[in-house]
Amino acid sequence: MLPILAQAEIPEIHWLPLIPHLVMAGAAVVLLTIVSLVGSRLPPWFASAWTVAAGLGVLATAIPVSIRVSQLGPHSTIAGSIGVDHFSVFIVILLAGTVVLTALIADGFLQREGLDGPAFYVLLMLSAAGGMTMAVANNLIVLFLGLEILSLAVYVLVAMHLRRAESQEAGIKYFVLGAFASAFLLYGIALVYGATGSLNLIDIENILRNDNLGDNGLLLAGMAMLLVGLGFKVAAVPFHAWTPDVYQGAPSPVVSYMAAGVKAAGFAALLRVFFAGFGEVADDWQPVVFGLAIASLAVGSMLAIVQTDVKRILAYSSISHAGFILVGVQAATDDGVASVLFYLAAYAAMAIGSFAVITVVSGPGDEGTGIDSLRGLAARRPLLAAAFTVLLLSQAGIPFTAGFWAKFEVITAAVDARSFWLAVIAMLAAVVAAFLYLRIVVAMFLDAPEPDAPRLRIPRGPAVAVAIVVLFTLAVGVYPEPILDLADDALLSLRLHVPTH
Amino acid sequence: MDGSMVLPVIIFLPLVGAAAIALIAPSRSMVLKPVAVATSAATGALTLWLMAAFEAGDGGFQFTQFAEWIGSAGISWHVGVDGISLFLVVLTGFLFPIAIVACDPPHDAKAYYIWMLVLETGCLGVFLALDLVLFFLFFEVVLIPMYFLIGKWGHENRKYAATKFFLFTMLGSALMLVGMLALALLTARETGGAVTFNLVELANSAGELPTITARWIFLSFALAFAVKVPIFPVHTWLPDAHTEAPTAGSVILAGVLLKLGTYGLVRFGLYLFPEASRYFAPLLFTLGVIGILYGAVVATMQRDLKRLVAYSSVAHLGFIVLGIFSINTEGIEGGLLQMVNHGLSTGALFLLVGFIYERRHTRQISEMIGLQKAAPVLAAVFTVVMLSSVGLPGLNGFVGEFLILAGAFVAHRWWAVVAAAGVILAALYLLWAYQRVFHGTPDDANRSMPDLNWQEKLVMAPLVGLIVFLGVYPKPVIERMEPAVNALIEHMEEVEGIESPTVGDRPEGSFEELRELKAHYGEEEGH
Amino acid sequence: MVTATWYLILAAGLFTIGAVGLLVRRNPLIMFMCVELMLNAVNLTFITFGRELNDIGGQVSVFFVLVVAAAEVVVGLAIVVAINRRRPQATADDLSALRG
Amino acid sequence: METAVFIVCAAIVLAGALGVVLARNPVHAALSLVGTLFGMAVLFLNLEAHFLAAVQIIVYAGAIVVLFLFVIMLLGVDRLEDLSVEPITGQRTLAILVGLGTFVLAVAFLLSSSIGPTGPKILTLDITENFDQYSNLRQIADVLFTDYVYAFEATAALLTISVVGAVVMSRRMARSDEAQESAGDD
Amino acid sequence: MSTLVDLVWLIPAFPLAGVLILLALGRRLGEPRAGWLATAMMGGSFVATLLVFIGLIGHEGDERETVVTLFEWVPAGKLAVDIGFLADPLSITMALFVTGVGALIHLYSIGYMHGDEGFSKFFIYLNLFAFSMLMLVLGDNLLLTFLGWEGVGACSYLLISFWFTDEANASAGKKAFVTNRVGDWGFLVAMFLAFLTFGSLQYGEIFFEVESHGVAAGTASAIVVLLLVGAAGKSAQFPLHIWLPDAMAGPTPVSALIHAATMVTAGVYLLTRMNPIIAEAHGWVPDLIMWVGLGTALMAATIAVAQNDIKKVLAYSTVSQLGFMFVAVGSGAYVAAIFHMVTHAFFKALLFLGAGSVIHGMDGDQDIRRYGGLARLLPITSMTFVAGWLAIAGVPPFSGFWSKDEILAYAYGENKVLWVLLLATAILTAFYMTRLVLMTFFGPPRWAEAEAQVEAEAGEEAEDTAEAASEAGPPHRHPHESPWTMTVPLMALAGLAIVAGVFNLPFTSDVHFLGNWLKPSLFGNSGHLPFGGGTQWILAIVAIVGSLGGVSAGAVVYIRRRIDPARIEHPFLARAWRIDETVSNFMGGPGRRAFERTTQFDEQVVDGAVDATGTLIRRAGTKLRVSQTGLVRSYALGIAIGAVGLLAWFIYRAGL
Repeated sequence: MLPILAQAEIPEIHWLPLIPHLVMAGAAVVLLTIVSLVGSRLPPWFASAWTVAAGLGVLATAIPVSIRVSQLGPHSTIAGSIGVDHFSVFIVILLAGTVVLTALIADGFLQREGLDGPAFYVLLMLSAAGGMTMAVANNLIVLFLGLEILSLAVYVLVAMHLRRAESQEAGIKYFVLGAFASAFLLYGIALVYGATGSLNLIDIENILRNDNLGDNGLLLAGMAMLLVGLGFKVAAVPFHAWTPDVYQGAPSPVVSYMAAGVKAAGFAALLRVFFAGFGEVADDWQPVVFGLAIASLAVGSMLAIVQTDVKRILAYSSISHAGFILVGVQAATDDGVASVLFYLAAYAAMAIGSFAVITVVSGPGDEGTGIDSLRGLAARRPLLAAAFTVLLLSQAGIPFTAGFWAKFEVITAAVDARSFWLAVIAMLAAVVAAFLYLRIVVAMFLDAPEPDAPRLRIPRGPAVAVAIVVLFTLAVGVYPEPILDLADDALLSLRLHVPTH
Repeated sequence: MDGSMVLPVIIFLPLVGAAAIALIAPSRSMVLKPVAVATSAATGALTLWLMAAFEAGDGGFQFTQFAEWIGSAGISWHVGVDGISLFLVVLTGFLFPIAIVACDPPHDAKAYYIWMLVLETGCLGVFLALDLVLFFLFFEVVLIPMYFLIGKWGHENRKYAATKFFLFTMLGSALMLVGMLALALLTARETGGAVTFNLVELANSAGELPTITARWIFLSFALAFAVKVPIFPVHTWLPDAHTEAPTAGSVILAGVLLKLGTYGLVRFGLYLFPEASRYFAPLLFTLGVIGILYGAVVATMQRDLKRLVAYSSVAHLGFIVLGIFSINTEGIEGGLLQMVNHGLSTGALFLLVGFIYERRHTRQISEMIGLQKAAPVLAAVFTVVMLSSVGLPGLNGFVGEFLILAGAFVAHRWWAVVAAAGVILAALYLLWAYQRVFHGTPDDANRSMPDLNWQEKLVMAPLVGLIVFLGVYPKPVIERMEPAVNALIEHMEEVEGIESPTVGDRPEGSFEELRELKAHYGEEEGH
Repeated sequence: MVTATWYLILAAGLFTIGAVGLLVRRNPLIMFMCVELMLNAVNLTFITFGRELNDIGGQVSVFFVLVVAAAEVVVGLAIVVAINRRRPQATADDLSALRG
Repeated sequence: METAVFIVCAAIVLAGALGVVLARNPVHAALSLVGTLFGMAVLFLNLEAHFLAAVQIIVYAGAIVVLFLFVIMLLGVDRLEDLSVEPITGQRTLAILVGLGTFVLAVAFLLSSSIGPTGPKILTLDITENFDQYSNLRQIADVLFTDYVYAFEATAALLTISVVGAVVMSRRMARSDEAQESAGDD
Repeated sequence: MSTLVDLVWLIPAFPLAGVLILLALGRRLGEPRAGWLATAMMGGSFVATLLVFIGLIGHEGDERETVVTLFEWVPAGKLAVDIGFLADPLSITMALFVTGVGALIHLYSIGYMHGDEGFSKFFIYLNLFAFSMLMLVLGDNLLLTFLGWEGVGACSYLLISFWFTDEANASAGKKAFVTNRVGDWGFLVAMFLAFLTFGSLQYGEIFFEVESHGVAAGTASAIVVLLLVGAAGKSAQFPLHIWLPDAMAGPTPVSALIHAATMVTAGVYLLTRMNPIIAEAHGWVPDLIMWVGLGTALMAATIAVAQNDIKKVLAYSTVSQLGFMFVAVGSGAYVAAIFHMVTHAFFKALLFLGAGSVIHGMDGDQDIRRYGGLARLLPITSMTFVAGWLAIAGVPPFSGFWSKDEILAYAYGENKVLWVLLLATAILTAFYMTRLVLMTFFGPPRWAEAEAQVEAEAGEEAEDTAEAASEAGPPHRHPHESPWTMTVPLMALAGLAIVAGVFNLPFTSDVHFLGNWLKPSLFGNSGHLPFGGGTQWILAIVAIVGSLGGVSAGAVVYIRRRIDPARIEHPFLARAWRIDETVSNFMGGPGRRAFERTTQFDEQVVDGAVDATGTLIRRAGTKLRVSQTGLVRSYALGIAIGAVGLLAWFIYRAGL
C-alpha cells in the first residue's frame, strides 16, 4: 500500500491566502454553534456584531495576503486551483466590506421584522465565503462550487421573510432560474473540459495559447454556456428577468448584499474565466459581451424609467450597471479589468447605501417600497434624503462621486480598446438612466410629504452603514487615486502565475 | 497673497461659504443671507483683484497652479486664467452677489443659499480649469445645484423644466466624456507619451491625431457645448429652464451657465482642434445664423415675458457662436466680449422680469399694460437694458455684436450679411414687448404696481453702470483679451500650417498725408 | 463500438429534455426533477470526456455535481414546503405577483 | 456488448426523462426519474466510472428521489397536472423550438469538434495507466484529497447551508400578531 | 494749429453734460429750470461750434481738417476705432445748424412742453438726441457716426413714444425704430465691407486708401448701395419712408428738430461724407441715388396734396424735400444738397414750430379742415409761417428758391426727364403748401362747424382723424397766440429762412460761399454744371414761373374754389399710395403667419422631437415591460432563448 500512498502527492498548500476564507466560513460555523448552544440568552445585536467582526477580521487578514502577493507576485496554490493575486484580494475585501455593511443594515431590520437573526448572518457569511471562493477559483469546478455556495445561501436569504408572500415567490423564482442557469453553466464547464482536457484555468490558458483552439466547437459551445450561467449571476440581459422580481420580493438588506456582493462575485468569476482563462480567444467572446452589454444597458435603463417601486427601479438600474461593467469586460484589457473592479467597488457602495435607505424607509413589513413612500423625504429626514441623493447621483455618474470615476474608468477602457460606439451607447444609456434617479430625487425633494406619513425611525446600524458608504462615495469622488491604484494593481493574468503543481 | 493660491481660493471660497451656511442653526436663519452675500461678494472682490493684477499684455495663462491629482490617469489639478477666461470669471464673481442680493427665496432659504454658492464654485471651476477632466467635473457638477434651484424654487412647471435641463445637458456631456477620453488616449498613442488630460499639452500635440479622428472627437465636444450654449436645434431646454427657474436662477443660467458652452467652444474647440474647428466652422456658422434669426422670430411670438427673454438668449448666443467660428481676432474677441455683455444685459433683463413677477405674479405679456406709468424707474432701467440687448451703440451690446459681425464678415461674408439682419429682429421683438408691457394706459391691475425699491435699485445700478461703461470704454476688457486671442489664433495657424483669411493692415495714412496726396486736386479745382 | 459521440449526443438529448421539461411543467417539484435531468446529462458528458481524455477530472467533477445537486434539492424543497404552507398546491404560474 | 448496453440504457434514460416531463402525476414523474438515474448508473459503469455509478444509485436514487417523494407526500401535492392546457401563450411551442435548437446546435458542436487539445494533454490523473493498480474509487480519492481538497472542503459549506436553509424555511412563522413574542423567544 | 479747433470735443460735451445733470437732478430742478438748463447746454454747444468754425476759418483752405482723438474705443485685432472728432467744413456746417436750430427748438420746447409731467425727461431726451446727432456729424469714423446714427434713432423712438399711454404713439415709435434698423442693416454691412476692403473705418484712412491704392468699382458700388440703404432708412426715402409720417405722433418740437431739421438729413450727410467712394463706384450708383430721391420726392409731394393733418402734410413735404437732396447727391451736387439741407432745416423747422404753435393754439387739434382764418388770431405764427411757405415754395428771394434752383440746375445737367419730373415736384410743393397755408390761416374759421362733418366722416377716415378726434377739445375754442419762448424761435427761424439764400449765391464763384467752404470736404468730387450762365438764368426763370404757378393753382382751388378739392385729394393719395397699408397688411398677414409657423415649428417639431424621444423611450419601456410577466417559466424561456442565441452566434463564428 505504501507505494500507492506515495503516488498521491499532497500538493503544496499556502495557508495564508486561505485565511480570509476560513475566517469567514469559520465565523459562520462558530456563530451557528454559539447560537445553538446559548440560544436566546444572547443579546439581539450579538449576531450582527459578530458578523461585523468577522467581516473586519477578513479585511484584516486580507492585508497580509496582499503584502504576500506584493512580495511574491501573483501565484497559485493547491495544485493551481486557487489563484492568489491582487484581483482576488480586491474582491475579497469588497465582499468582506459588503458583509460588514449588510450586517449593519440587517440589524435593525431583522428585529423590526421579527426574523430569525442568527441564521441570516450564518447564511450571509457562508454566501460571502462562496463568493470569495469564486474570486480565487482557478479551477472551474471550484468556481462552480463557490457559485453554488453563494447562490444557495442567497436563495434562502431571499425567501426567508416568511410573512411576505413576495419574499417566497422571489425565492422560488430565483431558485428555479438559478438552478436552471447553473445547469447551463455546468454544461459549459463540461464542454470546456472536453475541449481542453482540463478544468484548471491556468492549464486552459496555456493550452489555448499553444494550440489554436479558437474554432473548436466544444470550446465555443462551452463559452456560450458559461456566459449563460455567469450572465445570469450578474443579471445581464437576456438572463436578467429574475432581477426585478427578486429584488422587489427579497428582504431589503438581502438585496443590498445581492446587488453589491453577488454581482461582484459574478463579475469576478466572469473575468477569471473569460479574461484570464479564455483571454487568448477574446476575439471570439468579445462580440457576445458587446451584445450583452448593449442589451443590458438598453433594457435596464428603459424598463427602469417606467417603474414605480423603488426597489424595482434600482433592480433595473442594476441591470443597466451590469451592462456598464460588461463594457469594461468587453475591453478585455488590464485596464478593463481594473475598471470593472473599480466600478464594482463604487457600485457596491451605492447599492448598499441605496438599499439601506430603502430598508429604513420601507417600514414594518418591508412594504413601503413604492416611490410614493419617498415623497417629501427631504422634509421629514433631510440627512437621509441628502445621503440617498448622493448615492443616486453617484449611480447617475455625476462628478465628485465614486460613480463618476467608475464610469470614467470603464469608458476609458472601452475607448482604449477602440470600442467607441459601445462607449457612446453606454453613455447614452447612462443619460436615460439618470432620468430615473432624478425621479427619485424629485420625489424626495420636490414633492410634499404625505400628510399622514409616520415618523421614520432610523436605527443605528443602517445609519452607520449609510454614513460609511456616503463618505466613501464622496471621498472616492474627490480623490479616487487610492482605489484606482488598488484596481490597477489587481492585475488578472494567469500568465504571471507560477503553478506549484 | 501668493499668486498661485488666488485661483483655488476664488474657486473654493463659495464652497466654504456653503459649508458655513450648512452649519448655521435653523434658529438663526436671519444670518443666512448676509453670509451668502458676504461670501459671494468676497469672491467677487477677489475676481476684481484678479483682473487688476492680471498682466494685460500676456497671452498665456497666469496665476497657474499645478498639482498631481490622479497621476495614474494623467489627471491633474491645473488651474489658470488667461484673457479668454478672465472676464468670464469676473462676470461670475460679479453676477452671483447681485443675484443673491436681488432675490430672496420664498422658502428653504438655507438650502437655496447653499446651492447658489455651490453653483458659483462650479462655474468658477469651469472657467479656470486647465485640465480636461477637471473641467468636465466642474462642467457636469454645475447641473446639480441648477437642477435643485429650478426644481425646488421654480415656477409651476418646474419639475419638467429641471429634469429636461438636466437630461439634455447631460446627454451632451455624456458624449463629450467619450470624446475627451478618446482624445487623451489616442493622442498618447500617437505621441507615444503618457496619457494626460492637461489642456496645454494636449493642445501642443493637437496636430498629431489623424484628421478624421480629430473631427469626430471635435463633434462630440461641439455637441456638448452646443447643448449648453444652446445652439439651434438643441436649444429647447433653455426656454423651459429659464422660464421656470427662480429669478436668481435665470440670471445665473443666462449670465453664466450659457457661457460655459461658448467658453468651451473656444477653449476646447478651437484650441484643441484647429483643423476640425475650421472644417466644421461653416456648419456651426450656419447654425449660429439660424439661431440668430430663429431665436428672434420665435421670441417675437412669445406670450410669456420670461420666455421671450429666454429666446432672445438663443439669438444672442447665436451671435457669439458666429463670432467664435469666424476664427479671427475680431470675431473671437467680439464673441468673448459678447459673452460678458450678454451676461450683463440678459441677467439684468431677467432680474427686471423677476421684479415685475414679484409684483404682478404673472409673466404673461397680455396681463401687463402701461407699467411705465406705474413704475417709471423700472421702465427706464428696462429701456436701457433693452437697448443694450438690442445692440445700441454706446451700450455694451453693440461693441461685441459689431466685432462679431465684422469678424464673421471677413470669414464668410454672406452669412454675416444675413446675420446682421438679426439686429432688425432684435429691435422688433424687444420693442414690441416693451410696447405691450410698458406703454399704453395701465388698467386697474397694473396701475398700482410699486416702482423699484432701494434694494432693487442698488442691484440694478452696477449692472446699468457696466452696461454703459462697456459700451463706451470696452478697451480695458479688449486689451486684456487680445493677447490671448492672438495666441490662440497663432496656435491654430501653426498647427494647421495655414494662414487664416484676415483684413489687410490698417492704412498708414491720415488726413495729413491725404492732404499731400490730394494737393493736385486743389490745382485742378482752379479751372 | 459506441463512440464517445453517442454518449455526448445522448447527454445533449437528456439535457434538452430536462430544459424543455422545466419550461413546460408547472409543478415546482417536477421542475426541480427536470433540473436533475439536466445535471445528469452534464454528469454523463463529464464522464464521457473524462474517459476520452483519459483523465479522472471528469469523474471528480461529477462527484461534486452530485453533492451540489443534493444540496440544491434540499434547499429547493424547503422553499417549496414553505410556500405550500401558505398557498397549498401552488404551481409555478400561480406565483406571479411580482411582475412588470 | 457495450453497444447493446448503451442502446438499452439510452432508451431507459430517455424514456425516464420523457416520463418526468410528461407524467401528470408527480409521483409517477419521480419514479420515472428513478428510471433515468438507474440507466445513467449503468452507463457510468459502461464508461468505467464504477464509484460514481454506485454513488449515483445511493445518493440520487436513494436519497434525492426519496426526498422528492417525501415532500410530495408531505405536501399532498400529488394532484394531477392538466398537461393539455398551457396557460402561457406560445410557451410550449417556443420551448420545443428552443429545445430543438439547443439539441441541434449542441450536436452540431459535438460532431464538428475533436475532444481535447491538439497539443499535449494535461492530465489530473491518467485513468488507463493506473487502472490496473488502482481501483476507480482509489483514483478519485487520490485526486479528491489532493488537488481538489479545497473543493472538497467547500462542499462542507454547501451542506451547512442546505441544513440551515432547510431549518430556516421550515420554521413555522407565527402569525403576524404573534410576531413580537415569537421573535423574543427564539 | 489753432487751439480753437481742438475744442471740437466741447460741442457734444455740452449736451452730454446736460443729459447727465438732468439725469441726476432733473426731477429736483423741475419745470422750467430743467428746460433752461438743457437750452443753455445747447447754446453752449452752439457757441463751441462757432468757436471751432472760427478756428477752421483761420486755417488755410486745404488744411481745414482736424482730427481730435479722445481715446481708443474698440481696439480689437485689425479693427481700431477711436472716439475721435473730425472737424472739417462739412461737419462743422452740419454742427452749426444742428446746434443752432437745436438751441432754438429747445427754447421753443420750454413753452410747448409747459405743464407736461415728463417735462425734465423730455429735455433729457432732447439733449441726448443733440449729443447723438453731434456724434453722428462729428465722428471721425464710420463707427462713431453709426453710434450717433443709432443714438438719434433711439432718441427718436423715445421721443415719438413720449406720450406712451397712447397706443398709437407707442406703435409709431416702435415702427420708426424698426424701420430705421432695416436701414442700419445696410449701414452695418457697408461698414463691414469697408473694413474688409480698407482695413479701417476712419474716414481719413479710408479716403487715403482710396486715393493711394484705389478701390475696385464693384466694391465701391456695393459700399455705396449699402450706405444708400442706410441713408434711405434714416432720411425716409422710398420704400423706408413709411415711419416718418407716423413719427409725427411725437411732440411737435421733436418733429421739428428730429424729423425735419436734423436727424433725417443724416442720410444726406453720410452720402456726402462718403463722396470719395461714390466717385469710385460704377456710374449707375449715383443714378440710383438720384432716381430714388426723385421717386421719393414726387411720390411724397403727391401724397402731401391730400393730407388733412397739418403735421402729416409737413411730414410728407419733408420726405419730398429729402428726395430733392438725394437727387442732388446723385447728380454730384453735394454743395447743393448741403445747401438745401441747411435752408430746409431753417424753413422746415420753422414750419413745424409754426404748426406746433397752431396746434398749441387749437388745443391739440391737427386737422386743417377745422382751421381757417387763424391769421388774425395768431399773428406772429402766421407771419412766420408765411415766410416758411414762400421759402419752401421756391419763391425768390426766399432761401428755398436758391437751394432748390441749384438742385434743379444740376438735375437738368444730368438728365432732362429728371429735371422735368423734379420741376413738377417743385410745382406740387408750391401747390400743397399753398393749400396748407390757405386752409389754415385764411378763409373763414371752420373750427366750430367742421366738428359735425368730421364726426360724420370719422368712420371712413378713422385712421387720419382718430388722433384729432380723440384729442378734440370742447366745441367752442379760443385760438390764442403762443408765449414768447415759442414765438422768439419762430421769428429767428423766419429770418434765417428768408435770408439763408445768401450762403450760396450762384452769381459768381466768390459769392458761392458754401461751395468754396465745403471744397476741402469734397475732394474735387463735386459735379460741374455742363452749361453756362445763360442756361442757368433760363432754368431759374422756369423754376420761378413754376413756383408761382403752383401757388396760383393752390389759390385757384382753395380760395376761388374753381375746382373741387376732392378731385385732387384722391383717396389713393390720401392713403399714401397704400404703401403703408400694404406693408402693414404684409406684416400683419403673411409676415405674422410666418412668425407663428416658426414658433409652432419650435414648439411642435424641435421641442416635440425632444419630448417625443422621451415618450418613445418610455413607450419602449412600457412595451418591454410586458416581457416581465412574473411567470418563472417565461423567464426560464428567456434564458433558454438567450442560450440558443449565444450557441447560434458561436456556430456562426466558428463557421460551422
